[in-house]
Amino acid sequence: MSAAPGRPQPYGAMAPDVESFAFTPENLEEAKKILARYPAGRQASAVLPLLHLAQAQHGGWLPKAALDYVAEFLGMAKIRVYEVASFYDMFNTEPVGRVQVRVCTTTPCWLCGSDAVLRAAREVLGCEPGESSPDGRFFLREFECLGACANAPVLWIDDDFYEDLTYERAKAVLESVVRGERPTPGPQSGRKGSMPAGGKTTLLEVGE
Amino acid sequence: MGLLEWLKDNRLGTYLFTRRRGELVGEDEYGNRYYREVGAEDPRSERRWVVYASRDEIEPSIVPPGWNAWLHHNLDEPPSRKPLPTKRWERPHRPNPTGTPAAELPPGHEARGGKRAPATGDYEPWRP
Amino acid sequence: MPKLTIDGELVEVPPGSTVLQACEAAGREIPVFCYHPRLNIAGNCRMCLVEVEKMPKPQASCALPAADGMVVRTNSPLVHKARKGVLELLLINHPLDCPICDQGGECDLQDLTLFYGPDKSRFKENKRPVADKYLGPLISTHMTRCIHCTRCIRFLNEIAGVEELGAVHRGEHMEITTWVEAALSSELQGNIIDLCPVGALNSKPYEYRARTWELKKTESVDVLDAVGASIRIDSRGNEVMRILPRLHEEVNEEWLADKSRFAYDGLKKRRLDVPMLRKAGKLEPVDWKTVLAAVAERVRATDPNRIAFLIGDQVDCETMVLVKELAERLGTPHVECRQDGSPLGTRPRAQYRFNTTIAGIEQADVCLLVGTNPRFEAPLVNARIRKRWRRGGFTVGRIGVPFDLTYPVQDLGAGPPTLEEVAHGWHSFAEKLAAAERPMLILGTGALARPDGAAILSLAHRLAESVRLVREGWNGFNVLHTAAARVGGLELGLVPGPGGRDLAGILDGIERGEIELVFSIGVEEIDPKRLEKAFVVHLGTHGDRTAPIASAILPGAAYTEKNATWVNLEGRPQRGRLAVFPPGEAKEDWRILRALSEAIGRTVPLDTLAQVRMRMAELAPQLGEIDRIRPAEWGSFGRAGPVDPAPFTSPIRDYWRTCPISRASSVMAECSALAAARAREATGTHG
Amino acid sequence: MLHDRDRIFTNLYGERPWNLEAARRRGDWDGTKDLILKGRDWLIKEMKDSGLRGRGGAGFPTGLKWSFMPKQADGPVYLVVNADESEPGTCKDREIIRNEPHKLIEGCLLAGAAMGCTAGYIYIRGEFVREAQILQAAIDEAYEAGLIGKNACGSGYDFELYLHRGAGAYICGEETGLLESLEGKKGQPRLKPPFPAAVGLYGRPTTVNNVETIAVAPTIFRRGAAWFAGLGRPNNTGTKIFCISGHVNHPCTVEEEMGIPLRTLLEKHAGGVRGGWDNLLAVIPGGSSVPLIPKEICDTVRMDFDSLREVHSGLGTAGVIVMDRSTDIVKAIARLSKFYMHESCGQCTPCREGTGWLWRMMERLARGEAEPAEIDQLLDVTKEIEGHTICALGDAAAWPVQGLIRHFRGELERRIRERKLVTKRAA
Repeated sequence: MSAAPGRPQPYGAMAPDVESFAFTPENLEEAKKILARYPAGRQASAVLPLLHLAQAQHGGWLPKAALDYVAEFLGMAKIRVYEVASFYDMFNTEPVGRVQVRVCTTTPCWLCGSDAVLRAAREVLGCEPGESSPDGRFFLREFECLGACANAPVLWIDDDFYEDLTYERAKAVLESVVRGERPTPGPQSGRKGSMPAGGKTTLLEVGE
Repeated sequence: MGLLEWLKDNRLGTYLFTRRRGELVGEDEYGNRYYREVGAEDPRSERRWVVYASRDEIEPSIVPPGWNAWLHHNLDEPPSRKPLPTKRWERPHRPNPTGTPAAELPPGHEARGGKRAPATGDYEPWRP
Repeated sequence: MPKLTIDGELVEVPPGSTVLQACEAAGREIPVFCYHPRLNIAGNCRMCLVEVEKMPKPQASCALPAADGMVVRTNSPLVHKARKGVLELLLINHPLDCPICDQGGECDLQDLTLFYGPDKSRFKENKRPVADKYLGPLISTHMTRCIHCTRCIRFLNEIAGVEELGAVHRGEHMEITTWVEAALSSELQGNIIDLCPVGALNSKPYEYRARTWELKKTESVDVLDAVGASIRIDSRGNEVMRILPRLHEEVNEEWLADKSRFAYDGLKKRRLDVPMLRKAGKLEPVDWKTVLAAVAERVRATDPNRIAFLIGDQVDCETMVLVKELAERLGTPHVECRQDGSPLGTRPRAQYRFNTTIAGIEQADVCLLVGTNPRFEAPLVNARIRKRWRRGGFTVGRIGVPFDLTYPVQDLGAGPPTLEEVAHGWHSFAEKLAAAERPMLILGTGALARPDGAAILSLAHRLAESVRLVREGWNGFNVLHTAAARVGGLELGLVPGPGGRDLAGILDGIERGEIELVFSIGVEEIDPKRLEKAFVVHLGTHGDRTAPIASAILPGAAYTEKNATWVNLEGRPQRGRLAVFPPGEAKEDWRILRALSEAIGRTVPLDTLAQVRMRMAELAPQLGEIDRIRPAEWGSFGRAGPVDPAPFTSPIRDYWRTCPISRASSVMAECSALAAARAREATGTHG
Repeated sequence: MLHDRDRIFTNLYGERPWNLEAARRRGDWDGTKDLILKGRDWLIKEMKDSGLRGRGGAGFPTGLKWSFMPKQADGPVYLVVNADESEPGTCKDREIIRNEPHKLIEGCLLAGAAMGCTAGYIYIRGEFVREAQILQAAIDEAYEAGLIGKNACGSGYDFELYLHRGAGAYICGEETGLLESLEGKKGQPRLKPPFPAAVGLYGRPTTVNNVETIAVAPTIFRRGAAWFAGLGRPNNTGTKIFCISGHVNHPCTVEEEMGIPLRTLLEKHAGGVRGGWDNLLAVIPGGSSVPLIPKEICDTVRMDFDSLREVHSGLGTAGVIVMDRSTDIVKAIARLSKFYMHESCGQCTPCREGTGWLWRMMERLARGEAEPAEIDQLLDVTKEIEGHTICALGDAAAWPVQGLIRHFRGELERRIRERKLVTKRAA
C-alpha cells in the first residue's frame, strides 16, 4: 500500500492489519445463492447481503481486505464498496466487540425511558456508547429508531430485540447475556407482541 | 492630550463604557489593562477590550499573545488567571517594529548601508 | 421544440434540454456549483433553484427537463431567498480562509456569495473540520473547504474512467476520499483541480506560490504531446507559475493531460542558458559571437554532403523553415524530421495525419487501434474515444500489447500477423469495419518506428482500402503521433531530398565517418552514443541527452518562451505565444539559425518573424491558416514487404517522462516513481 | 368503531402461527387465481375504487400510482415493496411481516399481476433480522406451494419474489434511495423526474409501495372495493394500523378505521394518556416527520390524511407519539433533529448542512442557551431547508421544529429567560 507517512488513515492506526479475507465454503455457497436473486449484470445489488455475510464471518466488523474481496467478487470498483460500507450504519469498519448491544434512544424510546436502559448497559458492560467493553466481548452503541416503538424502550442484541424494558429488566437481560446466556427475546413485560398491556381491545371475536 | 483628541480616538466612549460596564480582568507587563463586559447577554459574545497604557501613539501589536488570544475569545480564562505554558525557546513578546527605527531590514538594505547580491535568476542552469 | 417563458421572455430550446440550458439560452445566469455541462447531472448543490409556475417548490433547474409551456422565473424573491439560504448553508461549515486559499480570486463560492449570499454569519456553533486526504504528488487537498459537489468524483468516473474517488460516510460527515491513502492513477487527474468550485482541490506544485490576480495570462498551445491542447500560461515576472487548459472544443474541450499541466517546473531546471563550445574535450561557456564563428568555420570546412540536420520533437515550424532554407543554401540533402525513424512520407498528406480529427472520433462507430496506447500517447484523444464509447454503439479493437485504456477493448492480437489477417479480410473484425458506417483506424507510431515500418504502413493502407476507411465525407485513417513537431515537419517537407539519407542512413553515416557534422535541432530521443562521433551542434533548451556529447551548444527557447507555430496531429496549425523570456542568453531558435547562416556567409534573407511566416506559407500554404485543417488528399503509400511478427509496442513506456522538459521536472519524476511502484504492485499481486 | 369482522389483520399480535396453513385458515390465498384472472384492468379499477391511499406516509392514491405503470413493456418490470420501516414512532410493518407475512406475499403477487410486473423485491430494513427470517421462510413456503414463481397459483402468470436486506439507513425508506440501495449503491435519493414508474430499478419501470399498502390489497380484492370504501370517510377510506407509543398507559399497535378521533383511539385502545387526558401535552400524530399538535387540537382532531392536514400536521405513517405534561418537549424534538442529522444521506446541501445546524441550535434551545432572536433564526433555517432538497428528508427534518415553534414558542422563550436569570445571578 502506497500510503504517505504521517497522514491519517481512514482505518485508524488501531485497526490490525488483516492480510487477507475469503468466504468460507458455506458462505461462498450462500453468496452464490444471493447473487442468483439479481438479474445478470446487476451483481452489484448483492453488495449489502454479501457485506452482511462477510461481517458475520469476520466477527462483527469488516476489515479492508473483506471489502476488497467483496469488490472483486462482484466486479465493482473498490471505492464503491468502501462508500457503501461506510454509508450504512450496520457495518463496522473498525474492530468491535463480537456481541453488539444497541440501545434505541430516538424520541419514542427516550420518552419511555431509554436513558435508564442506556445507564443499565453502561453499568453492566462497563463502557460508553461507541466503545467496546473492557474485555472486548461487547460493543455498545446508541442506535436510531429500531421500529418497535409500541414496545419501547428497545435493546437490540445481535439479532434479537428485547422490548418493554425498564432499568431493572435491561440489567437482568444484559447480565444474563454477559453470563453467556440468551434470554428470551421480545417484550420483557410478559405481554404478547404489541398487544395493549391491559388486555386486547380488538380481535376479540375472531376465532381460531 | 486634550479632550478633542480623546473624542477623535473615541477614548471618551471607551472610557465611559469601561466605567459603566467594564470589569477589570488583568494587566499585562506593559501596563495595558484588560476589561470584560459585565452581564453580557450571552457569555459567548461578551465584549472584551483593552485600554492601552500608552497615552499617545498606540501600536495594537503590543498586546502579548496570551492576552490577544483572550481578547479574541480563543481562551476562556485570561492569562493573568491561567498563564499560558511557555516554551524554552520562546522569546519575550515585542510589538511590531515596522515603521520605527527598530524595523527589521534585510541584509544588503540601503538603510543598512549594505550592497545587494546580484540577481541569481529564477532557474537552474545546466553545466556539464 | 419546447417553448418556455423565462422571466417573461419566450425561448425555444432543442428537445431534451434542461431548464437551466433554457435559462442560459434566454441570457439568464443561473448560479451553479455541482452542475457541469460535460458531466452527469447530480443536482445536489441546490444552487440553481428557480421558480416554475404550477410547481409548489422551487426546482433545481439543472435537472429539470424543459417542457413546453413552462413559465420560469429566475429573479423572483422566492428564488433569491432560496439561493441565499443555500449559500448560507454551504458557508456555515466552510472555513473563512479565503486570504490563504489558492482558489481565492477564482472561486465560484466567493463570487456567488458576493452576488447572492448573506452578508453576515448567524452560525454560532463550531465549524466542522475534515482531515485532508493524500491524492498523490499533483493534487493537494483542503477538505474542510469541500462543498460536496462531487464534480471530482464524476469526472474521474465518467471522463477519466478511473473509479478511485468516492464520497464515504453520510450526512454532514460525508467526505470525498480514496478511502485508503493512495495517489490517483489517472493521466487527467489535474482537471479536477479546475473543476473544484472551491479550494478543496488545489495544484500541489502551484500551492501557495502566487495569487491569481498577480499572474500574466498568455494563451498558447501545448507541445508535450502531439495533440496541441490549448493552454493558458500563467506567469509572474519571468517565471511560469502554472499552466491551465483553455477551451477548444475540437481539440481538448476543456481538459488537459497531467504532463502538459504539471511539467512546467522542468522549464526552470537544467536549462541551457549560455552558448558553449567544446574546448579540449570540455564544454565551456562562451559568448554568441564565438560560438557562431566556431560553428560557421566548421561548416565552411566540411563537405555539404557530410553535414546532416536532425529535427527533434518539440521544434516549431518557424525554426524548421530556417532549417530548410539553411540546408538548401548549404546544399545538404540530409535533412530528417522523423526522429523516431518512422517511414512516413510527405505525399499524400493523409498518410501521416489524424484525418478523422479528434472531434470526429465522436462520429465513429468502430475503431481499430494498431500498435498504440492512446492513454499514454495522447490522453486527450483517449478521453475522446472513451467519450464516444460512453454514448454506446461503439466497438474498439486492438492489435498490440493489452493495456487498460479505461474502456473495454477487443484484443485481436499483438503483432503484424493479426494486422495482415485484418488487412486481407481474413479476420472477422475486417467485416465489422467494412460494415460500419464510420469506421476508423488509429495507427500508432509504435507500429511504424520499426525496421519493417514501411511494410506495416503499406498493410495499413491495404486495410484502409479493403474496408473503405475513406468514404464520402469521412476519412477513417489516422496516425497517432507523439511528437508536436512531426506533422509540421512533414507538412514543410523536412525529409531527405534526392540523394539524402534518412535517419538510419545518417546514423550509419556517423558511424562510418561519412557524416561529420550534425545539427541537432532539439534532438533528444536518439541514443547519444550514435551521434558522438560527429561534431554535434546542438540547438536545445535542456541539458538532457544530447547536450553532454555536443561540441557546440546553442541555447534555444522552450515553448513558453517564443512566438511560434506548431501543427498538431490532425494537421491543425496553431500559434504558441511568448509568456516569459528565454533564460540567460538563450534566444529564439529561428533567430539563432538566421544568425548562424549569416556567420557562415549563406544568409537566409528572413529578418523578421513576419517574413519567416510568409516564407512558411509559401512552402506550405495550409500552415498559413491558423486553427484550420485543410483536408488531406488520399493516395497510395507505404512499401509492401515482409513483416517481423514481433508484437507492436507503444513508443511510450513512462508517460511522465518523455521529453527534455518532463525529464527535468521533479514533479514528473515523483509521478513516474509512483507509477512504477503501482505497476510493480500490480504484477506482484496478480502474477 | 371498527368491527372485528372488518379488520384485515386478524393475527396482528401473533397469537396464532404465521405459516401458510394458519394463514389459509385466516382466509389468505383464497381464490387468488381467480383474482389474477380477472385481469389488470379490473385489479387497477378495483384498487382505484377502494380509495386506498399509500400507507407509507405520503398518502398517494394507490390505484392511481399503479395505473402509471406502462401497459406494454418489453423486458422486466418491477414491484418493490418498501419494508424499510424506520420512521420513529412507526412499528406496523414489523407486525405485518412477522405475523401476517402471507398477506404481504399474496399482495405482492396481486399487485404484480395488476401492473404486469415480472419480479418483486421486498426491501426489509437490516435491523429486522428475525422478521426477515420469517418472511424468507414464508416466501419459501409460498414458492413450494406454487403460489408464486412460475405459473403462480396456476394462473399462468409468472412472478418471482425476492427478499433484500438493508443495512441501517433511514433514507433507504425514500423510494428512490431504496432503489439505489437495492442496486448496490449508497442510498442517496435520485432526482425526480424521471419517476420510478418510468425509470426505476435497473432503469426499468418500477412501482414502490409500502408493506401495509400491499398487504391490504388481497382483502380489498376479495371483499370488494365498495366494502373498503365504505369504511372511514370520503377520500380517507378503509382501515389503518395505528402505532401508539410514548406516554400512554398501554402502548400498542391496533387496526382501526380511518378518521377515528384521536382521543377515542388513545382512550379506547391505549388505556388513555398517562395521568388522564388533561395531563396530555402534545401528540406527534404520524411518525416523527410531521409537526406535533398540542392538546387543544388533540381534543377534537380525527386521524386521517385530510383532517390532520387541516391542523398543519399529517397522518404520515400513523405512528402516534404521545407526550404528557412531564415531557421536556424541546428535548424531545431536539432528539428528532439529531435523528435527522444522523440519517441525512449527505447528498444535497440544505439537508447535509442544515440538519446538523438545526440539531445544534435545538440542543442549545433545550438548555435555554440562546437569544430570543434565535427562535426566529431557527424558523428561518428550517425554511431554508424545507422544499429545497432532493428528497423529503429535508422537509421531514424541518417540520417537527416548525411545529414546535408554532405551538410552543412560549416554552422556548421561557427557557431563554430563565437561563438568563440564572447566569445573571451567577455573575
